[in-house]
This record gives sequence, structure tokens and C-alpha cells, in this order.
Amino acid sequence: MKGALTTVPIIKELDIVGARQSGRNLARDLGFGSVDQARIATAISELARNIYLYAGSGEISFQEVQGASPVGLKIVASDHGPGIENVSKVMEDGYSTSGGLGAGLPGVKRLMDEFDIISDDNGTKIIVVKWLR
Amino acid sequence: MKGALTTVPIIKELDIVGARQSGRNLARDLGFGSVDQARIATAISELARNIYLYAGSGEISFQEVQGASPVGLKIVASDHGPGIENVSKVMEDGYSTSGGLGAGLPGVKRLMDEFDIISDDNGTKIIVVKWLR
Amino acid sequence: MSSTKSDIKQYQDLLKQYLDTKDEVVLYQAEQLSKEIKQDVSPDEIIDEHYNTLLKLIPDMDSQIKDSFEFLIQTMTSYALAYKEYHELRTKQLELKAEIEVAANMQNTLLSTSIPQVDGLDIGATSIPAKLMNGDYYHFVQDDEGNVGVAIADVIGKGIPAAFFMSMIKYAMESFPENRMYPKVILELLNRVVERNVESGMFVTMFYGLYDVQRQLFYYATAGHEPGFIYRAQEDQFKEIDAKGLLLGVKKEVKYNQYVDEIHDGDLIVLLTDGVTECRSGDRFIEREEVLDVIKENKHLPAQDIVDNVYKYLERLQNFTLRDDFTLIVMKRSS
Amino acid sequence: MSSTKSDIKQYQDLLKQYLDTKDEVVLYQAEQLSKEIKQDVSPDEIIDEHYNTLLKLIPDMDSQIKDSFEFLIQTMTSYALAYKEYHELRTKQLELKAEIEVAANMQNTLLSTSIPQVDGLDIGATSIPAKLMNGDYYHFVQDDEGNVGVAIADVIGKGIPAAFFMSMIKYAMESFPENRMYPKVILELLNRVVERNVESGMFVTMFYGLYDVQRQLFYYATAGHEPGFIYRAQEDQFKEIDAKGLLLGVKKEVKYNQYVDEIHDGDLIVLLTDGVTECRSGDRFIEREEVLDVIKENKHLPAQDIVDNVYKYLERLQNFTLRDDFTLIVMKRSS
Ligand SMILES: [Mn+2]
Ligand SMILES: [Mn+2]
Ligand SMILES: [Mn+2]
Ligand SMILES: [Mn+2]
Repeated sequence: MKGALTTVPIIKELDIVGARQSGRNLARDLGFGSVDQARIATAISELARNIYLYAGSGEISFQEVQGASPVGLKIVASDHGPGIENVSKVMEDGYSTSGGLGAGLPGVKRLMDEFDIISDDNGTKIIVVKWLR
Repeated sequence: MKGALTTVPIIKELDIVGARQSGRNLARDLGFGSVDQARIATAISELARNIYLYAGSGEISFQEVQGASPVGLKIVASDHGPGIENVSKVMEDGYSTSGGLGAGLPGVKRLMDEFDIISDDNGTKIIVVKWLR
Repeated sequence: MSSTKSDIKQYQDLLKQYLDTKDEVVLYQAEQLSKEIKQDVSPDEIIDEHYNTLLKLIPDMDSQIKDSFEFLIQTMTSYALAYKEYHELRTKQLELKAEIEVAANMQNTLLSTSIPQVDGLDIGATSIPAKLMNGDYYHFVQDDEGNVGVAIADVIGKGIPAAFFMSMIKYAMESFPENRMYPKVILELLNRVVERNVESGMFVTMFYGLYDVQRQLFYYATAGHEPGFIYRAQEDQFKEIDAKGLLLGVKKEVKYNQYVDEIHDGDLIVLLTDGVTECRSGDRFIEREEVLDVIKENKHLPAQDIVDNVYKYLERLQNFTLRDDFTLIVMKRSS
Repeated sequence: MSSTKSDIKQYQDLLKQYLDTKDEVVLYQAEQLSKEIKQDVSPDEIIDEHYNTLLKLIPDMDSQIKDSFEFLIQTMTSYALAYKEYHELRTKQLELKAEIEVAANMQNTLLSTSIPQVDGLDIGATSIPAKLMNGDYYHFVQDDEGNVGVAIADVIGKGIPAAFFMSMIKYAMESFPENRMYPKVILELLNRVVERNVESGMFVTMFYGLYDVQRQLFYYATAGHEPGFIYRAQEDQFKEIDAKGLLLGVKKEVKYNQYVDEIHDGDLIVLLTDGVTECRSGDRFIEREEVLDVIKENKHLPAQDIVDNVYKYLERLQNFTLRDDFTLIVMKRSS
């Protein structure tokens, strides 16, 4: 599936589980072990929940990539919601986006190897990558 | 064994294991589960290692006690070593007594329910209690 | 190390459900549960619960597997300890953070300066600390004739000590007379203040400018400060402000040179601290040209928007983690 | 979240050994190993290693047990995250502590004041912070005629914000002209400075005294400060300094009353903050009389020794943990 894109729309809460399942399957196919599968699934939950809770709808897409290591899984979460006003603030520990208990975006950053975010009036796009070790 | 005292002398390194084993057996007999057994054993390791490393020799004694809860295990570690010069310092996190990696006395305090320490020129006595919940 | 036994019961139910269905939705629920119980249940207790649930489901479990759980729980004790320390540390950190935030708010109030409203000169400014407290500083004054004095300064170092020191500079500047003062004189006075506190081991770089609104002249002097730029509209290019001078606090009596430039319609004066030009993106240092390019792209906007857009651009390039305090001032002549 | 794979191999060996022997010594070794690998290996990775080791030992493991490990690992992801945050937090905490210590040293340098040397007036003073930074302050000035001005102040609150605010007071006082200024005037000027920064939410109590060395008169005014004492040698007793006045920063324009007392040979002027009089030993509040008794016992000594001995006495009574910043000044007339 190198370079091929899988996209999962996030509209209702159950789509979070669908995105997790797709991400986990792809991760397993790429050779990620149980620990990384669980971490990737957790990151997807967090990204998808953010879309569901704050943007209403959006999508999560998956792509096999090459770079720092020969095999990596790139996940892009995008929405056309109101955008994040203060990104640095949201990236601080203790300032959770999904209602207190979640790992929040700092958690997503810790779970993955690469993290980027673009947010403005047109919505938010978060790009993360996990490399196979 | 209510009130009865078991005492394990600490002279050589292997005595640390002996003290753990005695403590674990007593804890199991008193009804402590696997998690508490492991925590009690870890606290004993730390206390016994401190005696072995800093006082040369001493002893660990065990006693069934009643108090905050009907059943508790009281552990007393005593030695006639040089004593601890600055107790407040030793009780700070990051100031480990057993060479960097150990849990140190703050760790022992966290593992147990009660903690007391008396230290002067005549040696050190540390008294800890774990209550059965 | 107490645990909420009611919450942990859910673990048992979910585990059974997962073994029946192997459904991702149960793993999702397990993840949510673990977030909820995380505060009260430590990792060794989770494993104990896991083991006990398995024992109920598989009474004739291989004795090796049983023993292996004792071993796993013993290994997890260290993690349980770290886990307890983590919660204590968080509490302490929050207390300290709250204290520093109060001090930082106070600093913001104390150091606050309002941007002068001048016909034909549009001014934008921002100063963002890398940590909670700011070791950069900018300040505007306006004399009776409407001329604008502008100070931009950076304490060598950042964080609480730098911020603390910067408040000293502020009080020193406030004690100066309000009438028109030339850049070189101000730096010479401030040098004495900083030098008097030399035992503190702190040094300050400062650029001081005076914009003469009648004659459209910009007088300035620098005390070892990061050079700024003048954008020349006619040539459509930036020229580095070429000035020299010793940092504040190094020597007792220092004389500063004073320079002057004419400012024409559409020109921009760009003043900054090294937190703007020396910002890094991963291993790559951002070139000064890149900063200037962003300013050029935005030059048609109001000065405050130019400043804000440059900050947003560089914030993202640095992955939303500033490595140094960031201060940028743009003054735009438009008649 | 990388792990030292060589260290984790030891886990496998120890687990196998334990399953063979079930010996406590192996559990002891597991505990030691877990302390060593704790830095690099997070709890979910331990469980993964555990699972893989078991799989090798028991290839025909019950499929329910296999699935259960997937579930356990998913639950542990939250803990792995907390674990990573824990290590980051520890680093940050150490940095912050170091930063505050630097700022505290700087504050000591900045707020330092030298005790005037005057014939016939022996002065001792000390100020000890409860936390790292001091929210109390004292300051001496001397005019051309040798008269001694003395300020003692306490920011309501302690720690970093209080210390920060106190440095403002210091700079404000330094900007005053150097010639003889009366206590009421100084408090009225300072009240305006504090009031101007009213958004900071900080208030300050201050006592200001002026000792006229020619006429042996002590002029003073107070802004809600803890009352001091005058020890009258002739009567061999302490008299509370009875003065009234509003805290600094509460109202815009405040007029302060000024009082004056004659000081005779052998008299002591005792100025202090509430950290001296309101100190506690366990549940017992220490009575003001107890403090005065200690001063009386020491009154034959040089003023600095009186001050130091009172501090030592109260420090021990409080179990070496100050609850508030502690500042004490003694001025002793001896002709
Ligand atoms: Mn700086
Ligand atoms: Mn800088
Ligand atoms: Mn105070
Ligand atoms: Mn006080």
C-alpha cells in the first residue's frame, strides 16, 4: 500500500472506533508490534475525538511513508471546524482539549514520532508520523 | 503471631533477600495480596540495603500490630551506624541514600502507610507500618 | 496508594467482553477507562486485577503463567512508586507554576507600555516569553512634541532571573525626566544602573531609538543589541541597521555613538531581539532572510498585523516551543 | 519512547529463572533490574516483553490469555504516557528550582543595604525568607547630617510574587532625592507607587523612621505595619510603638500621621515584621512577650548579636521551618 491513502470520515462517535480499527490494521500490516499498535490507536482516538467534539465532522487519513526510517505510518486528521485559537496553549500539559481526562494533543505528540499542526479560520490539520523501529 | 517478634540480622548482602523472604511470608500469612507483598518486599530491600551499605550491620524486625486497621505489619530497621546527619535532606526526592537508582527513604515512605525515623550518633531506627485493607 | 475498587471492576467486565468479542470498540472503552482510573489505580494494581480476572475465567491456568504474574507485579513496584511520585510532582509543579504566573502577571502590569498614536507613523509591537516570565522588554515614550522614543532590550539569559532583572531596568527608565532625551544619553545612564548591580552577573543588550516626527529622522544608539533593519520602499529592500556599542553593565563609564537615518514614505523600521532571528526549526537554523521575507510579504498590512503574522509563522516553524523570548517591533511610515 | 533493548533481555532471563526456581533472590534481582531500566522502558513495554517471553516458553498458550495481553497493553498506554510525562516533569522541576535560586541570589544583591555607622547609635538587622525569595524588606539611608532613615516593609503574601513586588518598592525608594525626607512624606509617595500598580493585587505594610542624631529624636509613620517597640532603659520595660496608618496601595491619596519620640541613653528601638511575632511552635503561638524577653536578656550585647540571637532562638522553636519571612531591626542608643 506504499503511498496509498485510506480515509475514514469522522461524523458520529462510533467513527472514532472505525478510525482506530483502520489504523490498527494498517499498523499491524506494516509490522508494528502490540505496544505501538496500542499507542497508534490511542493517538487516533484522541485526534478523532477532537474532530467529533470540536469541529463536528472531519476525516482521518492514513498513508505509508518513507523517511527517517524505511517504513512509517502517517496519519492526517483534518476538519473545517473553527480552528484552534492559541495552539501553544493547547500544546501545554494540563490544558486538555477533550474534557480534562484525555491525553490531549501533548499526549498525541508523546505517542508519535513526528507532530505538526496547522490551524486557522478554515479548520485544523494535524499530521503525525510513527516510524517502525 | 499477634505481637510476636521475628528478627532478621543484616550482616551480609544475602541477608537482604532473607529479610525480604521473612517479610513476604509474614505478609502473606496476615492476608496481604500480591501487590502489597511486592511493595512490602521492596521497602524491606531498601531498608536492609541502607543498613548493609551505610551502617555495616543491623537488623530488621517484624511484628503484627493493631491500630488504624485491625491487622498491620510493623517493620523496624535498626542499626548502630554513624546516623543520618540531615534527616530532612535524606527525605527529599532525588537525594537517594542507596546510590542513585534506589527508591530511597521517600520511596519507602510511599510504599508503606506509616513512617517514622530517629537518627543520632548512636545509630538509626526506622519504623514503618503497612495496614491490611 | 488506595484504589477505587468500583472503577476497577469495570476492568474485569471489559476484559471479559473483549475476550468474547475481540472488538475494537472494547479496546476503545478500555482506553477511556484507563484515563479515568489513572489517578487512583497504579500500574501494579491493574496487573493484579488483570491476573485475578483471568484466574476466574481460566481456573486451570498453567502454573507457570500464575507464577509469572507474581514476577511481573514485583517488577511493576518501581513503576508504581514512580507513578505516585508523578502525582505528587504534578501538584508541586502546579503550585509553583501558579506562583510564577502571579509574578508574570505582575510583571506584565509593571512593564506595560502603550503604543503611541502618531499621524503618519503606524507602530506594531509584541513580546512573548519563552518561559512564563519575560527577559525581553520594550517600551515607548512620547514627548510634548510627539516624538517617539522606543527601547528594546534583552537580558542575557531567560526565565525568572532575567525577568527579575528586567524589572530593574524598567524602574530605572521611569525615573528619567520626561522631556526629549537622546538615545546615547539614555544608554549611558542605564549602563551606570546595570553596572552598579554588576554582582548580579547579569548583562543587558539594548537598542534605543528616537523618531523625530517633524523631520522624519530616526536617531538611535545600541548597546550590543541584535541589529534591526530598515526597509527602503524605494529600493524594495532591507538594510541592516549598522550600529555598534558595548552591552550594558560591562564597564563603568561607556560612551555610546549616536546614528541618524532619514525615513521616507513606505519605509519600515524593524527592531527585534535575537529570539526572532536565532530561532531554530529542528536542526535547521532559520535564516534572517526568511524572517525578512515574511515581513516583506506582509508589508501592506497594518504594523500590528505584520508583527503578529511574523510571530505566527515562526511559532509554527519552531513547533510551538519558543527557545528564547521573542520581541518584535515594526514602525511604518505612511503619510 | 525508545527502550534499551539489551537491558530488557535481562527481564526474559530473570523471568525464566524465577519460573524454574521460584526463589526470592530472583524477585530481588527483578526489583533491582526494574530500578535500572525504569528510565528507558515504559510499563507497556515491560508487559510486552513479559508476554513475548511467556509465548516462547509456552507456545500452545491458551488463546484467551494471548488476547488478554493485547487488552492489558492497551490499558497500559495511558500509564506509559503518564510515565513519559513524569520524566519530563522531573527535569522541568529541577530547572525551575535552579532558576528560582538564581533569582533569589540576585534579589539579595539588589536589595542589599549597608548598615550606617553612627556614633552613639548601634544598629543590627537581619531578614530571612521563609521560601527561597524574600517578601520582606529593610533599607537604611543616611543624609548629609548623618541622620538615619530606616524602612521596614512586608508584602502581604510570600514567595516569588511578593519578592518581585518588593523589588519595585526598592527602585521607587532609590529614585527619591537623597536629602532629608520625613517619614510621612515617604509613605505618601510610596503609597502612590503601589496604588498605581493596584491591578497586581499586592499590598504592602511599611514602617518608616528617621533618627535625628543631633537631637536624639525618632520620627516615624506607619502604613499598617506590625507595631515595633521602644525599650526604655530607665523604666526597664518595653513600650509598644503606638502609630496608625493605612496599608500602602489601598487608596489613592492617603495622608499619614507622623509621630516623634525622644530616645535616651540605653534605649532600644525594635522594628520587626509579623514573621517575628506570629511565629508558631507546633500548635502553640509564641507570645510577643517571649520575643521581648529574649531581647531583654541580650540587651547588653551589640545590636547585631541581639538580632542574631533572637533569630536563632525562634528558628529552633519553629523546628527550623519558618512559616513567614522574618525581619528584625534593633537600634541601640549608647553615648
Ligand atoms: Mn534574554
Ligand atoms: Mn534573547
Ligand atoms: Mn509577606
Ligand atoms: Mn509577613
